[in-house]
Amino acid sequence: MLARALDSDIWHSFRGSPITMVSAVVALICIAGAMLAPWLAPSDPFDLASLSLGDAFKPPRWSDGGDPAFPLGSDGQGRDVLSAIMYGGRVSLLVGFAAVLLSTLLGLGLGLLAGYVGGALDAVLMRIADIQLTFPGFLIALLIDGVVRAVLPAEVHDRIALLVVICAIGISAWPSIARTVRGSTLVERNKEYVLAARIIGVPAWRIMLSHVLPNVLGPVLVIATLNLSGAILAEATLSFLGVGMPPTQPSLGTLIRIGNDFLLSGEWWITLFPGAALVALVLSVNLLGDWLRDALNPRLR
Amino acid sequence: MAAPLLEVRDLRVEFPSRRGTLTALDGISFAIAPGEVLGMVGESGAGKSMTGAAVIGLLEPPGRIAGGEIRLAGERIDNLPYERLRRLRGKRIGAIFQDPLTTLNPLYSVGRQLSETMLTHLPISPAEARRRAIGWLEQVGIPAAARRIDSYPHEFSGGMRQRVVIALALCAEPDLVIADEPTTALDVSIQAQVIALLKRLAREQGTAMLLITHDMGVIAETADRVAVMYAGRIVEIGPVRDVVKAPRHPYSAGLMAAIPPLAARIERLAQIEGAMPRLAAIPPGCAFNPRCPQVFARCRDARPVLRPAGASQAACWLYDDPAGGGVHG
Amino acid sequence: MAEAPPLFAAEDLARSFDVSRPLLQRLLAGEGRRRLRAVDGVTFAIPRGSTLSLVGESGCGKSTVARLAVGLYAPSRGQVRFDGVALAEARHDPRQRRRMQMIFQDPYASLNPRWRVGDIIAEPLTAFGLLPTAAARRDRVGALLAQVGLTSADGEKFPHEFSGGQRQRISIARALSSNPEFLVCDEPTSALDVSVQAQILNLMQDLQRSLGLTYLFISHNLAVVRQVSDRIGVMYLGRIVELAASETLFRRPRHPYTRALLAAIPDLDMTGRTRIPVGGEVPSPIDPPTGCAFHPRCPLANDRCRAVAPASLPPPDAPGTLVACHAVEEGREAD
Amino acid sequence: MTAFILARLLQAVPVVLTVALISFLMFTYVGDPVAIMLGQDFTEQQRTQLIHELGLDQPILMQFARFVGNALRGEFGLSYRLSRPVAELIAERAPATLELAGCAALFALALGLPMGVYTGLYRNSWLSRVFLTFSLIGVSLPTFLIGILLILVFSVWLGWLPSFGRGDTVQLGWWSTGLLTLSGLKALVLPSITLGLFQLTLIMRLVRAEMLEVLRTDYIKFARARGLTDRAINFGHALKNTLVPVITIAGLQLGGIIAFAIVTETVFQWPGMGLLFIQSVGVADIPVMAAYLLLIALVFVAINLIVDLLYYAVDPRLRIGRGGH
Repeated sequence: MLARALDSDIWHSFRGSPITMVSAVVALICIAGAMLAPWLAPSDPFDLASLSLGDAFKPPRWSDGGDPAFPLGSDGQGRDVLSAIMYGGRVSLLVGFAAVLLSTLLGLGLGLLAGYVGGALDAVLMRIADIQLTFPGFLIALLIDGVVRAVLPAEVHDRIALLVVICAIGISAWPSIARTVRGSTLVERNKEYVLAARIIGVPAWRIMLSHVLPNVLGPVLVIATLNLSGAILAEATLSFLGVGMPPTQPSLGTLIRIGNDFLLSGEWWITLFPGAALVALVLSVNLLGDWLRDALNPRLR
Repeated sequence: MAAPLLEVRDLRVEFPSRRGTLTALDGISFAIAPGEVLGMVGESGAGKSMTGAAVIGLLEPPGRIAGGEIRLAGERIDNLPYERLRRLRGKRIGAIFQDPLTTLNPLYSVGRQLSETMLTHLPISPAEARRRAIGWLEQVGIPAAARRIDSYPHEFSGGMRQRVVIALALCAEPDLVIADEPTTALDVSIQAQVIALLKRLAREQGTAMLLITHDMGVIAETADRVAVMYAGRIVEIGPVRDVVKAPRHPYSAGLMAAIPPLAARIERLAQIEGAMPRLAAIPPGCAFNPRCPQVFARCRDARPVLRPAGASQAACWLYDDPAGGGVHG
Repeated sequence: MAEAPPLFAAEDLARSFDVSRPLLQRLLAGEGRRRLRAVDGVTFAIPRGSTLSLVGESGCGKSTVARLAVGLYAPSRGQVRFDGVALAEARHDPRQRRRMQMIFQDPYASLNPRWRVGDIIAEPLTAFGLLPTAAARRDRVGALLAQVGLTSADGEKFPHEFSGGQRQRISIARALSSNPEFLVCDEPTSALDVSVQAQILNLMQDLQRSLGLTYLFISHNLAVVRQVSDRIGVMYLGRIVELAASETLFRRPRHPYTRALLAAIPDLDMTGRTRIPVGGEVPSPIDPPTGCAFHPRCPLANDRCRAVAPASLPPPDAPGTLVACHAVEEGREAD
Repeated sequence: MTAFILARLLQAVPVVLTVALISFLMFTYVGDPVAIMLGQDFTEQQRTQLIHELGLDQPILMQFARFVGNALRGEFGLSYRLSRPVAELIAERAPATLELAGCAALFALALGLPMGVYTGLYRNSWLSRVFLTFSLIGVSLPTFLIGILLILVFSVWLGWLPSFGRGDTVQLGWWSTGLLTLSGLKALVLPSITLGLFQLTLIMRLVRAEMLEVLRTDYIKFARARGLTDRAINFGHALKNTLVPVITIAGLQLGGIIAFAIVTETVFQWPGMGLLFIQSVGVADIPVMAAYLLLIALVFVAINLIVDLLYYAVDPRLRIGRGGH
């Protein structure tokens, strides 16, 4: 099994692209750093007892006045920026993965149904998708977040902010996946192997699951990878605008927003390092997604 | 034979790939006299379309000519600089492609596409080009040509579009036309019309033609000589009557016998066992040896080259001895 | 002794498709619904163990008939009878459904690329619950593979590891796995090269003989049809214009379209011959000509042909043949 | 032609109506407008009267009809937060956003299109690789981070350009423009680049992908076989066919600029509609949100219509009813 995987075209294309390998390493470092934050981070930024205002605004350790205890400097409350980034990355990644999972499941399910069943169901679903696609996804997410904010009291909202953001981003991204899945489903359902299954009377749900689904998964995988970076960015944007993750549960976007207030006064590290982490993460995921798209679609190159 | 218009000698086309360099065409040699129609048949993947693409200098990268030479009226054209090769295309070598639905640009009227081709190659005014464009549409049998000249490709049926494509290939009056499966996408009755048209125009203009098709019937009716391709090589080349009626190479013989005849029902069609090898798995010796009913030791060891066999030439060890017998009958 | 019903019968079968533009555009352009009559009143029967072929050019409706025959489409008019039972009824019963299968044109689209060949061939077995144990199914798949000229080890492979001809063999093995009696073959060799086509045609004939299969064979290639058919129906624009025994049709074609079609085929024996092809093209089935659909291209057309659609009638001198042509009926055909 | 435009307009109706319905539902059911407007102390009578005035006692369909009617006249009620008519607020902020979006769109199109064509035609040149690397960074950098970086470099470190606001504006009737003063123009530079960069990279990648797709088609091969010049093939045949899909998606992307202006306006404290909207979301100021949403929908409908007309001009296949068969 392993030998076969190592001889596959995908693996060869991976080995042949140094940029892809580098981005895989960067992505792995980002993910591992975030996952293992409680064990790896120099300090716990949420442990209020350990914070001291005396440690506030320390620049990175290599510049004048740097403190080795704060490798990337500290923020206005004396929090270690590196630790905050690692913990913030956890939130960003969690939101990203969960939102992509949600939108992919929604898009796959609805796209399959629309494409295979057709008729009125297809018309209704695709009209909804069209209308939603009229607006940028991030605006939809903003709107959902705004409505939830209006319905729920602030303290309740802050408590479930993570869930709200995941749902908002997840729901905002389903139409593009559904459209792709529907398109592929329409192609597959008219292929002769599906007709052969229909002739022997295989029920529609089984044809959808065992015949159509495996054949439409390829492009979905690519879109999901590219959507992961999109979702991380969307969360960061929402949080930057102050409507995503609250400061009590900061993501990278929240950190950038907090740091942005000190930018003009010269404490650039508070906002720039979380920004750099975000870019490294998103860029590596994008590169992996691009590579995956080309590797799965040899026709393109 | 008079001085050939097109002469291809020992042409070799390679495709670099991850698993090594694949040889797609190997030792292709043939010639076409002025005004002659050379048919090129073979199964899909035999390399017949690639031969056409190589002659007109339009091999898809990363494919490249790795050896041999191509001469047009005595002048080498396989190593010409890009710009000189471009001037040759359309002007001296025309091309007709398989699918008339996709070969015309959907956004320009057929008149514009015709005029543009003529203005590129001929020293004429736009008004003259338009006049000639109408003339060409009439020539290829488009009714009400003067009115249809400003129509777009989607307003024509498949058969009519192929007529437009023929007009486009011939409008700069080339000496040679490469017709790559010109009727494969068409229905039988339309195919008959298009073949008749091609034959008439080629005769009237004195244009030579390389007719690439998998349909032996089309070749039989249209070509003067025919080359049979197998796995990137020419296995037999000769006058069309001889190749059809008395094929010399065992592959040609099998191919002719496998074609269901229209004239009578026969109990059982002759069949060649197996399938043509993929490029990466061409056997040593004669490429046909694993499927050949007359295979002997030498076929597996050494590769045969074209040698005289009756009125034709065949690449088969059966004809190594000039006095050797045939396979047919 | 009562005559057994034919295994398969199409009775005045018709199917049209709605090809109207969206409602809004239709209203604005002031046009009505547009219907494409793909099949328009087709009647034929196939006796057990024989092959009936339908030939015609693209758009004549032959593939639609194939899909109507196995119930992939519901007819707009008329019906299909399978072994005397209405198809709609027969399709509800797995024991009846098992008896019909289909072989398709495209060897690349007819096998699910993600499935192993063994699973593809066993799909009908599982769907009909024919063999309960996996071991029994594996044995059956192995036997089927051997029957179509492959080896049982091939069942472990994926479709992309096979050539076009081998895939068509796999397709046939799948169709045979539920022990059907009736096979609809929709252009089964038109995507194949000539030498492989001969292999598949021979295989299909061997199977017909050994298993007593009944074929509905769809093709655009008259030469292929001639080799496999007992009876042949020539279709033009949704109708059968001539239905005759194979030998009769080739020896003495009656309908002007059949003649034109036969004359248009380039043949190895006609080397160097020049001939006058039939003019014109097939009209759009959305807006078919009045009267006989072939009249705009027919050398024998007169006012009656332009006004009245001809009925399928046996010519006086050929009782086994049906021809839908006024000229034949009136004896105006020039031989 | 008229029928075509009419059909497209009619097709937009359901979109606008759906958005209107969402706005209306938000307006009516999210939060309690009555409670918000009445404040702390009120009598039951005041309450009933306000409910009646707002039409909240009428059947839901009537209410919706009234909402649409009001929306058509530009009336969206009062902002909860600022207690001023929403229409007035939006009219005040619209010029700032439109000028910003216009400049950003111009920047994105004027650079993105040629860069896409270049990378499509010369896909192995070093400049193409530079462009592609740049575009990848462009899609991976969040808009707000680009803004922050630009401010850090050009305002904080170099001090060349302002970091926030519109600079001096000139009033032309109700339209306040920053295009006529030097400080206004200087203030536009960073926000326009910030807003346009993402769209630029998207347009470039899109044009490149379409160009590669078109260059693979049979009609381009046939054009080569006819011996046409590279110029005629690349810019006559390939580019024109590339335009068809590019117009559609570029149109939608440019529409997205208006929405993405929210982020840019927040970074640069740009006094536009986006900033107004985000401030409203923070405190759930539903009337402003509803009005903004409808406005965006209308902008998209307008852009779609323009896209369709361009499409119609480029692609003869859409011009049905022309010529015979």
